[in-house]
Amino acid sequence: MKALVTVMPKTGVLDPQGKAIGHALAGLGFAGVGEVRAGKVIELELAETDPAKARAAAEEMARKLLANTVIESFSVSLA
Amino acid sequence: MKALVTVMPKTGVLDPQGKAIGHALAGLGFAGVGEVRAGKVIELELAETDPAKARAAAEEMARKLLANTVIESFSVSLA
Amino acid sequence: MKAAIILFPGINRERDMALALARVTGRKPQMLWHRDTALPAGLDLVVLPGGFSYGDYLRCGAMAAQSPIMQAVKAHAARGGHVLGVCNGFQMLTEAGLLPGALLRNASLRFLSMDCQMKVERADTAFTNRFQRGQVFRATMAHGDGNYFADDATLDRLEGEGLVALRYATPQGEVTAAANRNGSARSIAGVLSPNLRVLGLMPHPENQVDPLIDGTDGLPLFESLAENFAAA
Amino acid sequence: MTDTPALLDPARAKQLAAEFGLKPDEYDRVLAILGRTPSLTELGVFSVMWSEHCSYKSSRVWLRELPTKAPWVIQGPGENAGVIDIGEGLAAIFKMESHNHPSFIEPYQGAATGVGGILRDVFTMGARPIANLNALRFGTPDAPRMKRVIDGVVRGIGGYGNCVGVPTVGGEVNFHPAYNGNPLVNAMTVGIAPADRIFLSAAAGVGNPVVYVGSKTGRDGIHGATMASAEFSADSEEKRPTVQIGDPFAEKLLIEACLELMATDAIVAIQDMGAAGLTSSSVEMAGKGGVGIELVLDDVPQRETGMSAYEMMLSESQERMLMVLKPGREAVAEAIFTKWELDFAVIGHITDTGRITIRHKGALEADIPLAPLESEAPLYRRPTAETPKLPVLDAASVADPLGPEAALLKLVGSLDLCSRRWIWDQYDSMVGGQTAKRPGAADAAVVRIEDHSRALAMTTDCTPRYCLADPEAGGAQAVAEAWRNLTAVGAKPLAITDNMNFGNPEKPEIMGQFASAVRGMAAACTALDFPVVSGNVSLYNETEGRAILPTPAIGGVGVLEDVAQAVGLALAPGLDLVLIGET
Ligand SMILES: Nc1ncnc2c1ncn2[C@@H]1O[C@H](COP(=O)(O)OP(=O)(O)O)[C@@H](O)[C@H]1O
Repeated sequence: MKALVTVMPKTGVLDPQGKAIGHALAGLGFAGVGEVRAGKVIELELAETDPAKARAAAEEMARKLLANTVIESFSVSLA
Repeated sequence: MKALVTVMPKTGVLDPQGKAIGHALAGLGFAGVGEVRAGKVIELELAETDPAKARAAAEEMARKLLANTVIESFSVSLA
Repeated sequence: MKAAIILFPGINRERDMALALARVTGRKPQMLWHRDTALPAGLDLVVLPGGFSYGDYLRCGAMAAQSPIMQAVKAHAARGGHVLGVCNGFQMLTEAGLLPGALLRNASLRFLSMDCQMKVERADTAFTNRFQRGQVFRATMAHGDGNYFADDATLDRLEGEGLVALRYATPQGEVTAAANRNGSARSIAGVLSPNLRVLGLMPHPENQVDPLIDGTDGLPLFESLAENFAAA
Repeated sequence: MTDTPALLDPARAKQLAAEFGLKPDEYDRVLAILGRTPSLTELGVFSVMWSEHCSYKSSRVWLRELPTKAPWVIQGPGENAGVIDIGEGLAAIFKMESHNHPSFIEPYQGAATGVGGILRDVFTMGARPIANLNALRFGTPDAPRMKRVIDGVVRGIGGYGNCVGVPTVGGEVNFHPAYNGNPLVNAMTVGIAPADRIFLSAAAGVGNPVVYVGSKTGRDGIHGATMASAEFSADSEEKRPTVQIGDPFAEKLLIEACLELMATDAIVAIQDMGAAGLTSSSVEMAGKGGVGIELVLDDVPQRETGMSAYEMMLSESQERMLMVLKPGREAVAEAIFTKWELDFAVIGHITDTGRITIRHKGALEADIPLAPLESEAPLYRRPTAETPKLPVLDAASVADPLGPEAALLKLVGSLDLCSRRWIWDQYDSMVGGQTAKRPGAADAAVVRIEDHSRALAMTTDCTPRYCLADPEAGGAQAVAEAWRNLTAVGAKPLAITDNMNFGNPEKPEIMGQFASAVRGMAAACTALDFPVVSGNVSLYNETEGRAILPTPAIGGVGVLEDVAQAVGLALAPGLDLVLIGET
């Protein structure tokens, strides 16, 4: 089964990339764009078929490697 | 309303980052991890309140700036 | 001084670092492999060099920080051993939890390759005692992710405990926003562990150790280490 | 074992041949060589080997005029890169190569993979790369897409070079509307090897294993070599799926692994898989060695499922090499590549048949005699038209509307002369710890050789508007400028590499520019004892029928016996200024 780990900068952490994207969108003439945040998504193909176990495994991977919890928060979804 | 633009390498396009993450997860002892693909997610705070219009706007932003459609595909979801 | 440099896949300033260490000790440091699980006995200094370990994919230093040898490096640090992390090595130290904070993307979102000036905030450590406190020295910076970040409480603690080793400054020693090219919090270029034995910094003093190449501004850092471990 | 592959239907084959870029008479030669209709894989092999990019069919007759010899030349054109003796038992190995078309389609990846490709050409010969340079031509920044192209190309060059840890120490940039739809990205790598340990590509030893190393093969860049030989048109957008992605991390591992294996005596021959990947590397290695080669594609490391023989032979996936090993050395080699976390596979062996045979899933997919594939390759002496000479201007009759002060300001602020700092501030020019003169510091970059006091000086030069006005003088001037830039830092100029970027060679005026530029370069090289040891040709640089300026980019290399002699351009206070030469 597939797990999707989404990693976003924590609130309060500087997000230069998000800020730059916001600027660039305004420059392209897109109006009504407020805050922009840029994060990562990692798609994992897992052999595990039990959803609870797959989720637990993906969370473990996120804590150990995929996210740096000093600056990032993560969420896991299954597909 | 919030729009989430997820940008992934197109199928068939080499994803060096995903490849390296897959290696590292295996090195950490995580078993049963198949293909890993790494993408970006951009969270946009939009003034628009109509879901259809918000989606259309986010898609336009993705095509114009957020995704490099030569090598990446994108999807939009609203929250 | 018995020094060793750890080789991770993708690092690329290990030769520069070896040359700098050889210059002050007269012999090449040992090169260790990331898959090793133990350090040789009696090491004075472990160096995590610069480069792009694992291509800087995911986060700079994140995958290297999980290497088998990092357990041994942590144990070495816990025993009071000295560790120097430069650039990618600094990123590995934060990722491994040996130093606080994190290195974010440069504020300009561009790779920055240029000279910078650093002001020495502490001259009473094994890394810096050949400098004067407040002295400014020049070094190469070459990184895409050198924007030091920590939350305010952590930054206050670092400053309170005197663990900020180096700050970006003008050649005259003023700490200004313009001199802080990558956008680091409080212009921090280098951070120490509480026992002052682990140092991480973004710029590359190992590129300024030879008068024929680019001057010797960085040499005092290596001379400090050599002098500190002269007996060994 | 059947002895013919599955052949294409004759009508279909003819149509496909045209789609793959083979002219009707070229296709007739294919039929004559094979004595039958080709299989799909065979047609693919012929079309890439006979593309302009791989066969140099329009340029070869002219390139022969370039002087390529000197006592210090160890290897001239014809191998992956040129090799010169620089003293103290050392050789400098260098080459320049274009990645123009891919860089317009996807600027970051196009430029990045250009750097990756030229690095492989150099380390494949046994050298550790010590410096990268580049020569860039862009359109005017306000032209459509051009800002993105400029930004992407510069980032791509930096992104790849910085990551592999080879300092980018110099280059040049011009802007001109002629490049609006066809920018030029020429990348140069210089490496150092022991002069007696140069690795060549000629295969030998019947039965010897053919080994694939590096990254896996995907469907990237299929028909990239033929794309590089085609003009741009509005439907270039459709060719996008052929874009390749660079993985500089894999390249760094490949450099270290190859150099480690080269320190043993396991390698007979080695070649990188560049344009036309497995096809050109296997055909060239076997062809040069006068042997045959049999490939079994089942064992090719594959990134995607269900790849056909045709796709594997034409894939341009990056960061791959092909080697012929001595018998029994597979295990030694495999251990090294496994340590560096790279793929390793034995995918065939050397035969005595003089043919390339390709098998996949038990079926014969291609069986081509190698000698005629090379000897019958098309070679054109295309018609040339001389560039008309412009009238000589009388300096006294030229008005001076600005006055010297305003004119100076205008010059200093012009696109072609303004500071390039924003570019080199993104390139790591110091990694390696040997860069004595970095960008901006001198007329040529100077990099010392580790553990030696000697140093190399390097520069790239060309002034395309001179070449447009007078291709012969422009070609000579580019060589002379490279020579002067090397001399100016205190180096003895030794040799050059070149990158000939021109429009459609089927137009006589373009072929005329090419021939004249070569003539000028040859004259200057001869006069200066400054031979050409490697180079690259990029033709069909046109958009909707409009050609770029003729751009023969020159990469020059010289040696300094002691890096302490290197001279920069920073003026010290209190010195006199001396002007040499006639103004
Ligand atoms: N694309 C580039 N990459 C790296 N360095 C460059 C590039 N373009 C120009 N430079 C550097 O900028 C400086 C000035 O370039 P240029 O004006 O072309 O020099 P010159 O006219 O002296 O040959 C040189 O040191 C050159 O190496």
